Amino acid sequence: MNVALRPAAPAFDVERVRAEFPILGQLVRGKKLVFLDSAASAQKPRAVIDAFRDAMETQYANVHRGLHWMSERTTDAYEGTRDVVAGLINARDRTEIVFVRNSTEGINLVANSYGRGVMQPGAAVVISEMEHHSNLVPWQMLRDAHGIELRIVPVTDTGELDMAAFEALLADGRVGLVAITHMSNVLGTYTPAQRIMALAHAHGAKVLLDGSQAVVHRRVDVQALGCDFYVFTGHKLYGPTGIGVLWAKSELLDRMPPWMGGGDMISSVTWERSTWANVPHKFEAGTPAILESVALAAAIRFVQGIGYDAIAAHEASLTAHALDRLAHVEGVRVLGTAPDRGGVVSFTLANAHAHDVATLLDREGIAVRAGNHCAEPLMRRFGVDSTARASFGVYTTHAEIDALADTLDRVRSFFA
Amino acid sequence: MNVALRPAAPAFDVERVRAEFPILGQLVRGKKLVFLDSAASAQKPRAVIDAFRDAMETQYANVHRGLHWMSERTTDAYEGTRDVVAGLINARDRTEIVFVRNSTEGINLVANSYGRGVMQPGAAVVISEMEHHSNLVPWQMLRDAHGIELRIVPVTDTGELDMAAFEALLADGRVGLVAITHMSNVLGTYTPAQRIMALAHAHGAKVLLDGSQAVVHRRVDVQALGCDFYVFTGHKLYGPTGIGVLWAKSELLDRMPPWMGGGDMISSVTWERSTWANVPHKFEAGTPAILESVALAAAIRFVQGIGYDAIAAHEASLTAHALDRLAHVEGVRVLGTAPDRGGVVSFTLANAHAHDVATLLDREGIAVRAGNHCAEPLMRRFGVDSTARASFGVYTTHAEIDALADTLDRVRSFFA
Amino acid sequence: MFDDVRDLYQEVILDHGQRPRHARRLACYDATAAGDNPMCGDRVRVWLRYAPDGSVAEAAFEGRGCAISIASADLMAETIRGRTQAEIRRLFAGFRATLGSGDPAPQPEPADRDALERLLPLGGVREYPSRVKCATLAWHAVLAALEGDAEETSHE
Amino acid sequence: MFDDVRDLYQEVILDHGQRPRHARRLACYDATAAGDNPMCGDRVRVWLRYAPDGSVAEAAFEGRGCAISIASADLMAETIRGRTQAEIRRLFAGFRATLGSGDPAPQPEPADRDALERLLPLGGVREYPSRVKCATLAWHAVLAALEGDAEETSHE
Ligand SMILES: Cc1ncc(COP(=O)(O)O)c(C=O)c1O
Ligand SMILES: Cc1ncc(COP(=O)(O)O)c(C=O)c1O
Repeated sequence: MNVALRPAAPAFDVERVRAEFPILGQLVRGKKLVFLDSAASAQKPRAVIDAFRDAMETQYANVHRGLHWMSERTTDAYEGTRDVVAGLINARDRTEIVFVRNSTEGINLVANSYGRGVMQPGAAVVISEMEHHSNLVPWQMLRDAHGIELRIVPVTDTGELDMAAFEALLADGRVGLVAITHMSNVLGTYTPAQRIMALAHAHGAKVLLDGSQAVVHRRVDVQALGCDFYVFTGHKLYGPTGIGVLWAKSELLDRMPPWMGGGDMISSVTWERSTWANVPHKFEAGTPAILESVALAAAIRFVQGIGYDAIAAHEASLTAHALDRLAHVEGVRVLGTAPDRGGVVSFTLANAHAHDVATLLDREGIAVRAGNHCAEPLMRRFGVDSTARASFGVYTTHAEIDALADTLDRVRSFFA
Repeated sequence: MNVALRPAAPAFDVERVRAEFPILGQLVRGKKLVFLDSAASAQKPRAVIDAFRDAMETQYANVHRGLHWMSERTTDAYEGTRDVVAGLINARDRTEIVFVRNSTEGINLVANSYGRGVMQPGAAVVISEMEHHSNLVPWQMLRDAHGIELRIVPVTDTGELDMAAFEALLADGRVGLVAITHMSNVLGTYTPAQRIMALAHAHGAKVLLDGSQAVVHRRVDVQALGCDFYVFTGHKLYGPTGIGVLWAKSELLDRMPPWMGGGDMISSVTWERSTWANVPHKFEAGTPAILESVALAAAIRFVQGIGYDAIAAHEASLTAHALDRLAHVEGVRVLGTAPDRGGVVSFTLANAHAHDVATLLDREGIAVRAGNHCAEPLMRRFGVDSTARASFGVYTTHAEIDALADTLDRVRSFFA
Repeated sequence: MFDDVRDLYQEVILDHGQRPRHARRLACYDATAAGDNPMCGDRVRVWLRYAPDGSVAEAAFEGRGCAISIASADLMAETIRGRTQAEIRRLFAGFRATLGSGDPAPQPEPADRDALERLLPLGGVREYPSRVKCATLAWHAVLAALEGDAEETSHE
Repeated sequence: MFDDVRDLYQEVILDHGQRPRHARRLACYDATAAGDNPMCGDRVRVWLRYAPDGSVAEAAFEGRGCAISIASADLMAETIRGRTQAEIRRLFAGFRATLGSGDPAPQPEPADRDALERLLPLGGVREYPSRVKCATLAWHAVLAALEGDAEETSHE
């Protein structure tokens, strides 16, 4: 292999990145915080903290409503975030970006508006065995309320989608929508988006990708992916809570009825009948998450400033290191061995319950999550009640992973 | 009148209050900002700005999920806000507090969950002619989707509810729910909550009060009011965007099915059937507005620190002053003359459209809102297309109202 | 006071805003359409009568709205007279450029220079993004009418 | 390392967590109920057999969960034996006080002192609000069983 042909590795200095996150200097129980729970929610860089403050100190009013300076400027900022998001995921048009509270709401919006408003009873929705409850329960509710059939793609022992089974589920042509995670929050597996799209579209089904995890770790291009809906959530992308994104193709958004009613989503209101504003405002009832939109733009710019190439390379290296170190801790079993994976590793430890593991790690300042990770069916699939999960962000270091592995070894002896 | 019998006026120093709001020092178009658009959204005190920063810098993780220190502390803070809100409105139980995005979502939740899940087709919902679109469109959508009849209480020339008509609308006993604003965002009118409750309950109807405006200006006690549902929104109460509150009596929340599905709102998930978490978590799907809950608690403590007695007295004085000053500006017509009103004044100016008025005021740094204020039917009722609206907050001064009146006088000559 | 507001409310706008020349229904018309700006409640309806060559022989409007939207509707009715559909589109593109919205200004066609000059006073709304909609509402309605679009047109 | 964790994972907890004495189904029982902690996936089911005087003659449980929830269930089964429903409620109130949840501790009844002493090692969860639920799960299930409540009990 010719080294000269490799593109220069982007300059990535984890210590410089860490310096942007004030919280990482905190002590927890007297120990340095080792935050390995970013997949649940990521910490916030200075840019996001400042964006909140600056908005509240210098430029704030309600949007879309005032004709005064503060309102005009705040509206510019709020609407400007649509352009920033459209740039992030390469949407064709800024009006395809709908702001929601989080991924969960984005999926509920699709289930209620597209599901009840466009899909006919008798049609089927395909999800997978590795879905987060947020991409599962809304479809169960749609099934029960609207007579939709729910079909489940099984997961293989390696923690990947069973693509043959997937194809079989599509065969009768009754599937209207496939709603699948783009990256599993438990296994770390990236699903094969291109093949999903090809098969689903060949059988006349639309595809929703749950990008809650995926967009954190790799560049997402909705046009290249070819999907029909994409959702993600701000707080996992180093951004604020209270805001998430639903992207969908214009022609779908246009056909979808509004879901919530209220201010800002109407065109005109009479007692007999109201008419709706254009997309995307049709789906944004009431005062939106104004401050959060400003902070989300700051988070996205922060991520773009580092660059997805650098992020993906850093996290691939962390994940490889983690898998290697954990493989050498006696009694540790890692769930899933998919080769295409992001910075999330779930594991069990023999003789110790995941909660006890998490509590002992916490005593050393190491934050991991333990439980079913809002993925009960997947837990059942792998025959476990719960796992511990370490997940990595731009600020995670190899030394932190060493601390995890070393401490796990001692946890093992504690419960031996 | 014996002065000694008057209770001592609470110490209220508007300049000290203003010092808490950094944005009020901003210049707009080279002029000092005169922010008279608080009813659309209020500015944020230092305490709220700091709450956001402190959370992100020292104590942040996802809630309800981790067993680690950051998550435990963040969960304490998030859940602690429920107690703060329960204290604010005197809820009987903290679990009666449901966090939503804003008032609009709170009302949509009731319309979808109580409306579709508990009310039977053929039942009626009563709203009034002075509702904000957010307390109107969701009921229209319920009407169209679920066969509910919608009945409208007319508004009198003084801008009050026509209580005789209200009683007549209840007479046939088919009304399941009355959804009425507690204070009009256009007229400033406080509706007679006690009488509404007595009549509605006598006819077997539940009552939802839209407290979006009311809770900003006066102490609210849901038990004393006797209502069944109460909603309000954080950003008007000097708090963050992205969070609002639905309060409802426990026995109602218990009977209501969940609306959105996802993480955190389930008890267990199997393919066949999921079961729901207890109230209030049943209604809080996905990662909630964590940072916003912390900031909302700070906003509420700020308001309580000033005290509702002082706030109500200050705003009553401002409103009286505004009505007096505007009465002396030629061509100004104020909408509504209800004696019981909060700090909101809507008006038209002869020969000048409200938008032009707002633009000219803005040139002098004075921010008012112009338009239909998300209340088209009410505009029609008063025979206008739009009005200008000045609205007051804890930081509003008498001098600012003078500036408004003086400038309006010049606007009049400009368009004469 | 308000002196610096004259850039926005120039005499011609105050004049046409308060005394529009073309604010009426046409009894005989070939096309009509309405425009609606839900955010601020402005509404306008335009009527068009065509000449045998397809150009606009007469244009008129009825509307409610601010001085800027009424003045803009009035100046629109005045400037589109005698122009074909393609010419009106081109003129609107030039006008939007004046407002700082739409694509940046190309060199105006000689035939449009006078008309754009006439519309220039509306350029003051540049600074007020939400008022730009007031200035373009009638134009959107005209485009809808030209296309024979029966539906209400929406704001931009 | 982990020395300071001994306040939470005392020997008795590790011991009962790993080798519970009462982890089995009762073949003959008068009451049973399950408890479920959705946030962490812990589950427990308890079985009770009553004595003729209505006190608990025997208690047993099956569950999955962490060391703390298993140890707590086991100690619960041990300490409620021989007690009436009212006595068990009182004991649970005392136990919750130990955990820093529920109402503040009243002076314990002399009859409860030994049992509360036995449960004291679980007091270390005080510091871990989410682990308090692990320690109380089996107790909630027992209360449900005593009430003949067929439904699953929920976490606190
Ligand atoms: C009376 C009233 N109800 C409801 C709302 C809607 O509040 P939000 O936009 O925060 O949902 C408002 C404010 O916009 C209001 O004034
Ligand atoms: C794959 C996946 N989908 C959906 C969600 C839900 O995100 P949120 O809780 O922000 O709605 C999460 C995270 O919790 C996730 O990891």
